[in-house]
Amino acid sequence: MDIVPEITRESITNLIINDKREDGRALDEYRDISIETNVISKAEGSARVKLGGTQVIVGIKPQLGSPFPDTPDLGVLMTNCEMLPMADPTFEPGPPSDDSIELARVVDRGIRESELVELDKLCVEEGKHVWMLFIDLHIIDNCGNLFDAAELAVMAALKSTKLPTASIVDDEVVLDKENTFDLPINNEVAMCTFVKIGDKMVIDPSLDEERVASARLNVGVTREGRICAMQKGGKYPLTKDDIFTAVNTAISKTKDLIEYL
Amino acid sequence: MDIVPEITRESITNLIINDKREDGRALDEYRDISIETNVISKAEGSARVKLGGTQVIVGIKPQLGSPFPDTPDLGVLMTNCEMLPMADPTFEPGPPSDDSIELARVVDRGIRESELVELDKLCVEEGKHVWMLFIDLHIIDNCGNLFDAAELAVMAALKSTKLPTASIVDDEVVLDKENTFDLPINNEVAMCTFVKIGDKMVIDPSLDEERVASARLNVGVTREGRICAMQKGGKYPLTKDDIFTAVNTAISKTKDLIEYL
Amino acid sequence: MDIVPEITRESITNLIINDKREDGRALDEYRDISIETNVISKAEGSARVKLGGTQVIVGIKPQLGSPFPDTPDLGVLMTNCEMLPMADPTFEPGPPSDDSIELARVVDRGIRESELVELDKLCVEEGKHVWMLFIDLHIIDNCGNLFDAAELAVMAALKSTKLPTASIVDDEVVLDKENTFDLPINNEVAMCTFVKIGDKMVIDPSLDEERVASARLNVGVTREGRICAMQKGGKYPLTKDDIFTAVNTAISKTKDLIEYL
Amino acid sequence: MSEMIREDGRKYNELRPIKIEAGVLERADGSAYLEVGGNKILVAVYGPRESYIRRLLEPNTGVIRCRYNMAPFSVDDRKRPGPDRRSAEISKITADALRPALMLENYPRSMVDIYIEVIEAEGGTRCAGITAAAVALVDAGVPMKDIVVGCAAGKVNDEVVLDLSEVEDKEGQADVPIAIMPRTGEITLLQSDGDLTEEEFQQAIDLAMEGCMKVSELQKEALMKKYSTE
Amino acid sequence: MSEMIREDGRKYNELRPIKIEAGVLERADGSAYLEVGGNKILVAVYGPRESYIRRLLEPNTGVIRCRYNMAPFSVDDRKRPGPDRRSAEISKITADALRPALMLENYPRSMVDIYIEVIEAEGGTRCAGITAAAVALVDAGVPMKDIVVGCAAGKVNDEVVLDLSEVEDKEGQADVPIAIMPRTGEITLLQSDGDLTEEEFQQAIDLAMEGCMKVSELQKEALMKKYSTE
Amino acid sequence: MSEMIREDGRKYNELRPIKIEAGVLERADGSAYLEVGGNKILVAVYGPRESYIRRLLEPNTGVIRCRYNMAPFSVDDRKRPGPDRRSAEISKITADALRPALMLENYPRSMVDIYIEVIEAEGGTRCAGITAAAVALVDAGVPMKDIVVGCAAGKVNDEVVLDLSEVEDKEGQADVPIAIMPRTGEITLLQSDGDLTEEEFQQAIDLAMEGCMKVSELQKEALMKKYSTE
Repeated sequence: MDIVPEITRESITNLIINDKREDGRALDEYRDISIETNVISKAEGSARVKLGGTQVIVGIKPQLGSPFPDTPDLGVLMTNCEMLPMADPTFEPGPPSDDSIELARVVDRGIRESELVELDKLCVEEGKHVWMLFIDLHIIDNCGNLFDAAELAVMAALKSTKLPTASIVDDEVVLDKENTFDLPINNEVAMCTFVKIGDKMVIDPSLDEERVASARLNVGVTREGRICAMQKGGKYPLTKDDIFTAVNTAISKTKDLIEYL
Repeated sequence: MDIVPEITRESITNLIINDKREDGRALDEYRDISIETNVISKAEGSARVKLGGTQVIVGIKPQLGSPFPDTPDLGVLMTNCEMLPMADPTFEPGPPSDDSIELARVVDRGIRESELVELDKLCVEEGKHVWMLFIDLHIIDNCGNLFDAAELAVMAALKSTKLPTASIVDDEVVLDKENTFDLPINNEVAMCTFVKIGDKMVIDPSLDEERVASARLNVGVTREGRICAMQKGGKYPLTKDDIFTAVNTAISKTKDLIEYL
Repeated sequence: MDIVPEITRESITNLIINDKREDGRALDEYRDISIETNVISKAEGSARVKLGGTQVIVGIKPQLGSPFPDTPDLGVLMTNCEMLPMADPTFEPGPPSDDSIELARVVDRGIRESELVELDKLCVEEGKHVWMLFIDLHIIDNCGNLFDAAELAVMAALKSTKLPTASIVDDEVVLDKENTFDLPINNEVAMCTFVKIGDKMVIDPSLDEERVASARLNVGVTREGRICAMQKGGKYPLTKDDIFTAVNTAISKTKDLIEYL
Repeated sequence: MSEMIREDGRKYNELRPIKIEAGVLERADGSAYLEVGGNKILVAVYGPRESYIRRLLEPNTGVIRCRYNMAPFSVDDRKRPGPDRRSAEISKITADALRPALMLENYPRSMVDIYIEVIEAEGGTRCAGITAAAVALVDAGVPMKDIVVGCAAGKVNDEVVLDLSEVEDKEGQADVPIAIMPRTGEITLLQSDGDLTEEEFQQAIDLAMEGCMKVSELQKEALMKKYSTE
Repeated sequence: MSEMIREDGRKYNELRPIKIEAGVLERADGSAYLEVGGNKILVAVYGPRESYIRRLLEPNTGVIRCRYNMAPFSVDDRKRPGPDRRSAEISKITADALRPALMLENYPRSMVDIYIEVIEAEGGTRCAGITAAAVALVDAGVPMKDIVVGCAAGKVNDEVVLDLSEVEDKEGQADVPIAIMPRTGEITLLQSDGDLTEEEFQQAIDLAMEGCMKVSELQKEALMKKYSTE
Repeated sequence: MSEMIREDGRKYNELRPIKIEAGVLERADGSAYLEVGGNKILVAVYGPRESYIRRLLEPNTGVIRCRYNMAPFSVDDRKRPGPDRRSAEISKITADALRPALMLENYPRSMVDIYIEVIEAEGGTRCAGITAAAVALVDAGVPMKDIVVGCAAGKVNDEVVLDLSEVEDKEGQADVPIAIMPRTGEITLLQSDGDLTEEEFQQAIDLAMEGCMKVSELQKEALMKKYSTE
């Protein structure tokens, strides 16, 4: 159990009532962001994102596989998340926790629903061979707001991904690792996450802000400002106004985030 | 642990010594039985059985698969049971308990050993493609005697099952879901379960009767009155007389049960 | 937890300081060894080894399978170990413990690194069909020094293994179980295990000696006296001298062990 | 909003036929059965009760645990039994959706277990599960300040419509399931998949909230029917 | 009963050759080894002892736990290590078969662990395991009021015969394994697979009980041999 | 020793380029990052702290738990997430390698958790993990009597050489990873895979110990850099 001392709760809440935050940020201000790509030589795509103290590494590995029967000409994306026990004293070794599954699925939804990876170009032979992209999210330091850091890292890693050329020779797939091609991507997406503290919606929450918050809202937005993914979390409700305000803010903030890519 | 208060034990036992039961039934009398079939539109066969307060749902899903190497021309039956935690406060979520495995295996034995499904008619192409029938037992309310309810439900669901026509075209299996055929069945089976309380063998036990019983006996009998499956359970022994008496009763009682199908 | 009474610790340590042992052996003396082969009729190779009270059974089962992509013309060895709960009051049922995995891997390393099984002769059709040998180690009685007993048993079982002749007919593998051939083996290996008690390196430790020891050293040596596998275990360090002395002893002792095969 | 008629003949703001029944199981402390379109959902509630899983309990309040599960035969291609990633996520957000309405302060160190079984699935099972679970919680006598209710809106053929069917969900452009506490209109569940402009999103929320209010009436009817016949 | 001679030359009421040895392991509190036909079974018993698995313990009596396991190399096609559904069922009914003979009232909160390892399997391992386990329990000094013994009858070529071999089990029409407490003749294990008339079933039970009584003598001999040589 | 130049241009007793950094994570009590050749290793340490896994704790001393894990993207062919047999073994011997240097007598019933993540692997990850873990332990302020350090020697083309690269490991004849406490030269980890004469083995140990002493200096530099900038 991750208990927050009452005094922390009070001090954070009082600050936010007055539109202030522990680290001096405005309520709609992000922490420092840094993005590095191609950080793993053995991965076909990779990125490391720092969002304040939060750190996430993503590696992309392609594998040839069979398409799903109902989409015989489309490649496949698989998003996995490991909340490593190194990242947080409360994370446990073992199979993915429910939090970890939710993170992977929400981040994946942003990528998938914005249809930014051109899956039809990942088909090698219809009905038989398609590229499967394994997107592995490695959470290594949790200082709050894993969602936005993870979405940025996945987006950056996808943009850095190069696949070997595949062709069919005598009914078998032949790979040419010398001649690679950029993973075809035709959009960009970023996620903007809010928590509710008092009656304010606060952007890019720190860990302590997450702990004292009553609710969470993730908003995934594409380059064109269209909403592609949302998820409410947390033990308490949100009002319609909370949500509409947050969505409006998210549409402008994600433009800034996409600049980093 | 499921502890029975001593007073319940005594009252039930005293009644049965006098050939009486809590709910007024005779020692060899079943509770009310209702059977509905085709309760799941998406399943190729299905049934819901109520036996007193006990409720069981069975769905049958076929899948094309490879035959076992030693029976290349026979279809395959797979019986699974989930004792859902909704059914009883002592059932836990998670992989099947030993009780759940035993239930599935005993029910399956009744079906399998009576050879009522004509497995040779489930062969699509010898050695390559056969129908595998997944028989999924969903226990939703446990008021005692799951065995007999489950066997009735499986039997009813099998009798309601319709399979798509399969044919081989250009070395591949082609399914025609418009033209279905009845699962070929050439027998019927029912299970009759007893518990021993005091020195009496009591049919169709209620939950409290199960809890105070010293032993259990399942007897599976075919339409022709032949014994196809038996299983003793429970912490205490049975005498040869207990068993012979029970078998004799079971042969007549299962005739009544089969009437319901 | 397996706690050793302080008095046991003292008495064993005092004996060893004086170059003596509980059971009268010299510090570099093995307990009685017996090896039986072909103890399991249904296994293609098998052996039972007793080393003092320690007992191990090994069975070898071949299966046709696909080769690894990077070694398309080599057979495959798979070594598994079950430290059965029957063998020791502290062993638990369930998936292999870390100790069990280490034992399997160290024993396997002795076999694998000495390259004694001629894996190229286990290829049936390059890139398609090779023999996979499952080496299953069953630990049934743990009275200390499982490593040496297990390595002897695996070695003996391999030497007793006979495989059916496999040929390719019409693109399919046909097995001739009447005509078997000896598993091709071109070397022998034995393992010699030491524990450190006080400042002495003691060979073939009993269970109590293992419990009071500060460290463990396994040394795998081939028939020609070459070192093919080593592993240090235990909570305390060894000196370079400890290790060099042990290796020297192991080279001579393993010659004796290999005589038993 | 358009006058378009949908594939199954519904208007844009029309729900599929719904049937709710309270108290359908004997052993459970509370239960409910719900059909909406082709969905068939069964919910059982146990508790507040003791639990041996101590690390889940809290000293100052009762807690809830939710398990959403699909029967292997509930879908066209048999589903393997047991939890998968999708059901883990739905279980989590369903617990989040129901929790705000529960008043468990007087039940420290106790647990309420909510078991949602999808017997047959035809689009919209998560909202249907929440709706049925709220009825089962009332049936179990768990103290609540409101009866949570779920409903989805979505986008099909560029139109915002209510309560997507399975076909509409597959072929549509977006799905926005929500749950609310009808007394205050507060939102306890919100997801959005697919492509929406800000305006469409707002329309979807408004439409889904209307849908929730309609379903809420059916929840109350089901409960009244149960209590009046008792 | 017929005069037919069986595939392996036995008469209808003839057991396969049996060898039983008590006390074959050093570490275990009790142990036994049993061969019958091609079966090779090893059993170890630990306890009554403490256990950290508290939820299995009972305040007024000792409890037993039984694990039936087949070695990967015990069958023609290698078996994956670890429990499967068949071994879970056999473990459960084996515990039920042995429990009635045990007197553990003086060992509250303690556990007796019975580990049955099938080293090689050739038909009839569950009865062989029970027979060997009872010997190992005596060897461990666990207080018992009787030595449980198992044996099967079955139906092959329309004849009721004793102690099916692997081939007879596969080709036969029915198998009826039982276990009894020989002093009272009470039945502690009973299964029946296959096709039997009521009369055939009664014949099978009678024949299996006769078989049990014969095996019971061999159990006692094995124990006497162990104790006389000690 | 020969004058041979190795595939990557190194001399027989030359290490690959190494970079060590202490204190690279915010949440962990201590952390370190290490690159050697193409290996990238990240280590976090938590503790000494309480643990709910009571059966691992000891009444008279703190204990350590070590988890060595490879990222799915750290190798050419994606590795499935989660522990496998190789990582279980390395975790065990890494704990054994580090434990002798720790002084946890004043921390009874507490646990030190060491998490080693291989972000990218290129031969020699177990020694690199131990080296980095020791730095992270210092960074966490865990009391130690020495800073354990790991390095491997091996045999390639019949020559004993230091610190095998991935290619040398695959094509080479033997690999001998060790770890030592540099103050006393005591050996806390030793494995040997492959084919070695007694003399070659002794050469390998001597060479690996020399390597350890060089790496030990780099560990100290990394720590000094961290402390001097603080």
